[in-house]
Amino acid sequence: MLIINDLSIHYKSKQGDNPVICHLSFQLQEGESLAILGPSGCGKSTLINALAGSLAAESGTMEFAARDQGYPLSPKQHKIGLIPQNCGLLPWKTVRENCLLPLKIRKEYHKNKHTQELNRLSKALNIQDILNKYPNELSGGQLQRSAIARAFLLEPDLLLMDEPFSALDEITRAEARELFLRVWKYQKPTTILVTHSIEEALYLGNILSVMDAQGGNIKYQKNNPYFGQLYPDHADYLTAKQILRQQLVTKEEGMDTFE
Amino acid sequence: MLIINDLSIHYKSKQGDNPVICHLSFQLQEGESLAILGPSGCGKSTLINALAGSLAAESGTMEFAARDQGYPLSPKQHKIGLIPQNCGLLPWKTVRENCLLPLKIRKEYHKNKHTQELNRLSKALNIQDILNKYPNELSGGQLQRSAIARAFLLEPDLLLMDEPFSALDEITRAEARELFLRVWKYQKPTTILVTHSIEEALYLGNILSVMDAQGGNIKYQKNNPYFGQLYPDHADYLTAKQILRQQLVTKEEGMDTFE
Amino acid sequence: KADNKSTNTNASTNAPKPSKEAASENVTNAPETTAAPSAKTVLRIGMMSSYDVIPYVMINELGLADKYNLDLQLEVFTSAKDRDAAFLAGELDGVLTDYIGVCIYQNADFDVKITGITDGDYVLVAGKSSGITSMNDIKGKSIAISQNTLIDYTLDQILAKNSMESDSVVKEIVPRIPDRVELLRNNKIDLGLLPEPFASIVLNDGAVYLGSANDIGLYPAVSAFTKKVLDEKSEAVRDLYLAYNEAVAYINKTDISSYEDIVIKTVGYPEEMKGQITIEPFRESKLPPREDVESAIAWASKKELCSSDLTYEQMVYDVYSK
Amino acid sequence: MIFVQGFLSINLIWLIAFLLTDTPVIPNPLRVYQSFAIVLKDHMLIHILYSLRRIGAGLAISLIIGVPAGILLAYSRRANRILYPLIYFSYPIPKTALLPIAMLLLGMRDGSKVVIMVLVIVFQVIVSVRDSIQAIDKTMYQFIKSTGAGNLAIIRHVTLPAILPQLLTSLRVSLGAAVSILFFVEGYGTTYGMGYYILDAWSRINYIEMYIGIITIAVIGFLLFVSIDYLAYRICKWSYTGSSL
Amino acid sequence: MIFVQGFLSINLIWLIAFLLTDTPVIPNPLRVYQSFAIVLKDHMLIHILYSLRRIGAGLAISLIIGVPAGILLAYSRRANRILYPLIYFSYPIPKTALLPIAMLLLGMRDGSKVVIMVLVIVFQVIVSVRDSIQAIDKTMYQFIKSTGAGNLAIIRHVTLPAILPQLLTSLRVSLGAAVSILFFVEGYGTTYGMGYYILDAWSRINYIEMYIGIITIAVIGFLLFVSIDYLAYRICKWSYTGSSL
Ligand SMILES: Nc1ncnc2c1ncn2[C@@H]1O[C@H](COP(=O)(O)OP(=O)(O)OP(=O)(O)O)[C@@H](O)[C@H]1O
Ligand SMILES: Nc1ncnc2c1ncn2[C@@H]1O[C@H](COP(=O)(O)OP(=O)(O)OP(=O)(O)O)[C@@H](O)[C@H]1O
Ligand SMILES: [Mg+2]
Ligand SMILES: [Mg+2]
Repeated sequence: MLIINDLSIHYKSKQGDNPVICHLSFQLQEGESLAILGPSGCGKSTLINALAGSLAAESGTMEFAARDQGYPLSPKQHKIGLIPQNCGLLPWKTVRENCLLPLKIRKEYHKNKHTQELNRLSKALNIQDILNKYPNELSGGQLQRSAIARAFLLEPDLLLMDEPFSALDEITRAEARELFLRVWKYQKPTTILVTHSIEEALYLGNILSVMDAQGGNIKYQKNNPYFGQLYPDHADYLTAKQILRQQLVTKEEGMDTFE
Repeated sequence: MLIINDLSIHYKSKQGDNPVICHLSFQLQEGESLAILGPSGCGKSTLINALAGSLAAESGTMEFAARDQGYPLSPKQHKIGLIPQNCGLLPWKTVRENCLLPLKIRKEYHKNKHTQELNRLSKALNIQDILNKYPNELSGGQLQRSAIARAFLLEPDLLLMDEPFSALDEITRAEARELFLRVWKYQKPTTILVTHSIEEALYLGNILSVMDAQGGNIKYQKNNPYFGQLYPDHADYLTAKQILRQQLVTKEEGMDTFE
Repeated sequence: KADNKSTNTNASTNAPKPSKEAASENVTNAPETTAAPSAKTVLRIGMMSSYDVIPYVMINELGLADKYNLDLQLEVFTSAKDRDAAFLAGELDGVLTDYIGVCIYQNADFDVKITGITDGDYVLVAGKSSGITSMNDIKGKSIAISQNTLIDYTLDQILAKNSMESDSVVKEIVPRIPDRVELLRNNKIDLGLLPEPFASIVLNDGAVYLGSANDIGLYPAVSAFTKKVLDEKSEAVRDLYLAYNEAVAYINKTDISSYEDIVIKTVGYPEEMKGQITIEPFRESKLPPREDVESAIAWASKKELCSSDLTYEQMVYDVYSK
Repeated sequence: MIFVQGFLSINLIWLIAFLLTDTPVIPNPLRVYQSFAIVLKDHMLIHILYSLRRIGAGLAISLIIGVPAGILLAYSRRANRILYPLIYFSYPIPKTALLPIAMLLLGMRDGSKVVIMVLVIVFQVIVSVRDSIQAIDKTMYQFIKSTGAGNLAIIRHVTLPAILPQLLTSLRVSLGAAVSILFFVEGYGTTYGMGYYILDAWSRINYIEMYIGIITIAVIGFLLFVSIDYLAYRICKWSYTGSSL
Repeated sequence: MIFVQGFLSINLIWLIAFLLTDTPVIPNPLRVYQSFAIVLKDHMLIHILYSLRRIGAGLAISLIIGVPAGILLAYSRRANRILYPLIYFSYPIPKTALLPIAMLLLGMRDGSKVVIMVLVIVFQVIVSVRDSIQAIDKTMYQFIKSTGAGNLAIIRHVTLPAILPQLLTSLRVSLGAAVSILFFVEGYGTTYGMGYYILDAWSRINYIEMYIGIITIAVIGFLLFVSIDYLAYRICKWSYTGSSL
């Protein structure tokens, strides 16, 4: 179970403090998948980075319990799988080395098992041919697929995905979504998925939430009955989509600024 | 008019030559908007970079005529607006400086006119508040919107957009698409748009094409009757989407690799 | 002990070996060595490669060091500052230096005593194309010297002997002697006050001889040891001077051809000068005359290099006194 | 503040060394500072100004030659073919051994001094400019090329800002080298400059004055270093932003 | 090939200089090469080995001290508070002026020689390691932190690879400095080493031998430089890929 309590995150810069997330609190049961939508620049990546331990919080607590490991949430204690928005592959390691790095750092690397597993994943993501290439030789979508393979290979307890499928073509994206669902069903990691696609959120999140444009709070949260269902012809599905879209519209800016 | 003739592009690396585009030829009339779809890693960004003059072609010619300027296509001769896949903002310049840089380099900068124009664009893209920030202080979507503003500000003859809206939430994306249509209708730049969204291609391209997974050739090309129409309830629209999706599926990999 | 071989100046193998018997014949006072022959006393002497060094090298070459049961290590330095640094650091027992050097040591509370004299001349020369032919022409001309050294002192003495002030020539500081030679040869400077072998080199080249330290009876170079070493190894130091005198006797009596290669290598004459080198007779080691030392103290104290209270007795030490 | 800290810690080390050893080589720091006042009348300021002028000239000329040479070497294949072997061959030559040549060609005054200094520093600048250009991420050039920027515009807008941090590092390192070499070139043909001051004191075995000279150089160097840091902070503003990690 | 080119171009410059001036300071290069054979019997190889050993020891110790110190300085706020002023204060001190102290503590053999060399080089290494770490893109750390990597793992997987290109640059620059300083430290307490060889020839006004020594140093330095370049090419493979621009 993930418990975020009164979390505040600022960016310090010369022009002064920039408070991005103010007093955010929410909970997520173990093994649930939360899809977060939100206007660009609202603080989704900031939240993901804070959960991943790469950004220090101003105040507040983040607690996580899985497989009887204790809180507070910490990358040292817990197995966190991260797909950052910029993919975050280290340029001096090949894709294969990048994928195995988290395992090696956690000293959980078993040659046989993980070679096999990586092969399976890279086949599913169609990146077998680029495993020995360096990141600067890859296309945007190839980078993203490598980051996905790396996160899934770790079999994490907490899976954080920041727009993981944004640079993929529709076919590859559909395959990657299926892959995620299979991984999720099998390993049941507690998941937070940041996405800009409402359809994707409805397909991959069993809880949906929308982040506020200012203050980084969750302004809408709902269980999702359409989780895992592709193109349901339920009439309510379109309504749900419409509601989410409306939640994304912020007061200040709307179609009317188009003048 | 843009004429690509027998274009081949290789990446040289230690493991040997990697031919990405082989003998590609196509033409685009002046003022048309070509939407390119294609599987991830097929060579779309490579083509865009070659057209933008930042990647040398192995062989073949690229010619462009607009406003009576002569060929061959060259960034020195022609005004090329580029939105690279990684946004390509220089980290040591603020967003404002980045936006004005192409104008200053082309010695076309008029303080009054362009300040006003940039204000209009940044209002439409909702980036007024970040104009004085440096790129490393921005979110993914903010970076992308800055790159869009920069390209549109230049009023280019040839507009090259590599997945320009991929990191934007649905509302912002819709606004940005509208902005593009308005810019396009007003300035009529010859446009090439790379996108992974079939809907986006149908909305923003008056010609649609799909790139082959291997060899970087255009395997499907068609005029688009639905250009500029949002959610047409034409039955043929769904068929057109279906056809494009089928074109994207490559032989080797399909749903069946999901085992 | 193993590395003394690398620092002892050894004659090259193709040089004719000076006969040891010849040297032994001159021995009048057999050394009264009390230490066992196996325990040789180590004496480390720092020096700059120059003419004064010849007798010291010959001590090793003639086997006199063994005879006196000495392990004489001659350390050659390329700069006086490095030599002084090593001396102060206790890496050396003694040095070949000069009056002014000892004044400076004394001023730094570093108790160094003059224990003997060494021989070397400093020749005032004028550049070939400087137009200077005699001492009368040198007023206002430039000369390359080092500052606060015996060269500086000797120059002032020569000038005084010719009734000129110290500032009647323009003194340019050039620390390395080879550079002074080069400036002189290329007419960038008018005068030089040079030791051997540089004096011979420029004179061969057409430079004009104007005078020398020895001409005016000045022999400012000395050998010196720290008081500490003199107290601890007094016998060894005395033996060294006995050996020195024997080497000097050998040099003065023997034709230069039998040890010319050693001289060339030690002093650094160019190979081309082989056969033209002349050796002035060396003097036996003794304490320097009181007037000379006191005159040097007076000069040094005027330059604020030492206090004027320094006395002859503080400066010298008679190794034969004990 | 930082200054005081560094100053005190060095002096502490010095004092301990003084107490542990007992030779004139390491004098009592307190005695050195006592003598400071007496020595200040030795035209210390003039010495400092002379040295600063030489360092300034040496650094400026090295940058003026080294930065364009480094850029040329990194970008032009032809220049690289000609200059690369020349530079790699001349770099290891001990420049101080060229003193006789420098003296004969340029005299014993500031000409030869600055030339020797430049010969020592300019290669460091060239090598580090070239290396840092080669380390620039290639994607940095993609956009600027599409604007039709010429070589000069690319250098101005991409190359120079990208290598600026490393250039400042190189400036720091060169400053250190310039101070060292001062010590060599002020040994001849001058009676002014901090190098002369220290060498003169050393040759007189006046370790008190020698340490006064060393401390003065250290203080000046420290101030120059801190100015470079401040400069870096001002110029490379962008790299200090968004660094909450 | 490169070697031959550099060699020839230097010699061409030299020959022109010889023809233009007429002083023994610039001898005829042809005469120098003629004398090479005669001089080789002067145990040149031993001289080279002695110098290489000193350079090797100096560089190795400087890296062993400098890299961790630079890393500490860049990452630890506390270490920075203590070391920053100390380093900025000691860097400009002319290290050669510390020779008396070095000799006092370590004698006049290789101990003091290597220490002086290390004192000169180690600050360059520290400063450039610190600066290059500060220039690392902050986003590089984001992923590795999420894996729960400790400080050592971060240094191993992110810091060291990221600064490696600059570290090699720093090694090149330091190599140049080490060769220069050789020339100073081999002036005392030894009769072997290239520095001694050149100084000895210089003091005997034997310019032929002096130039033979200088050329030998240049050739050795060149070879070391090329090895570093080759090393860079092998180790930093990733930065040479995808560079079709
Ligand atoms: N390193 C940084 N320094 C300062 N401000 C930052 C930094 N990173 C992000 N910001 C600011 O914080 C806010 C939130 O950024 P964040 O990246 O979390 O947005 P996001 O929700 O992920 O947006 P997007 O959907 O565009 O990726 C933005 O306004 C951004 O300008
Ligand atoms: N710098 C490079 N060096 C070597 N190979 C490269 C380089 N950049 C791209 N490639 C390879 O060229 C192919 C085409 O890359 P490109 O970036 O054009 O793909 P793309 O169509 O834009 O894909 P995506 O939709 O994922 O962005 C890929 O297989 C990629 O691995
Ligand atoms: Mg984001
Ligand atoms: Mg792409």
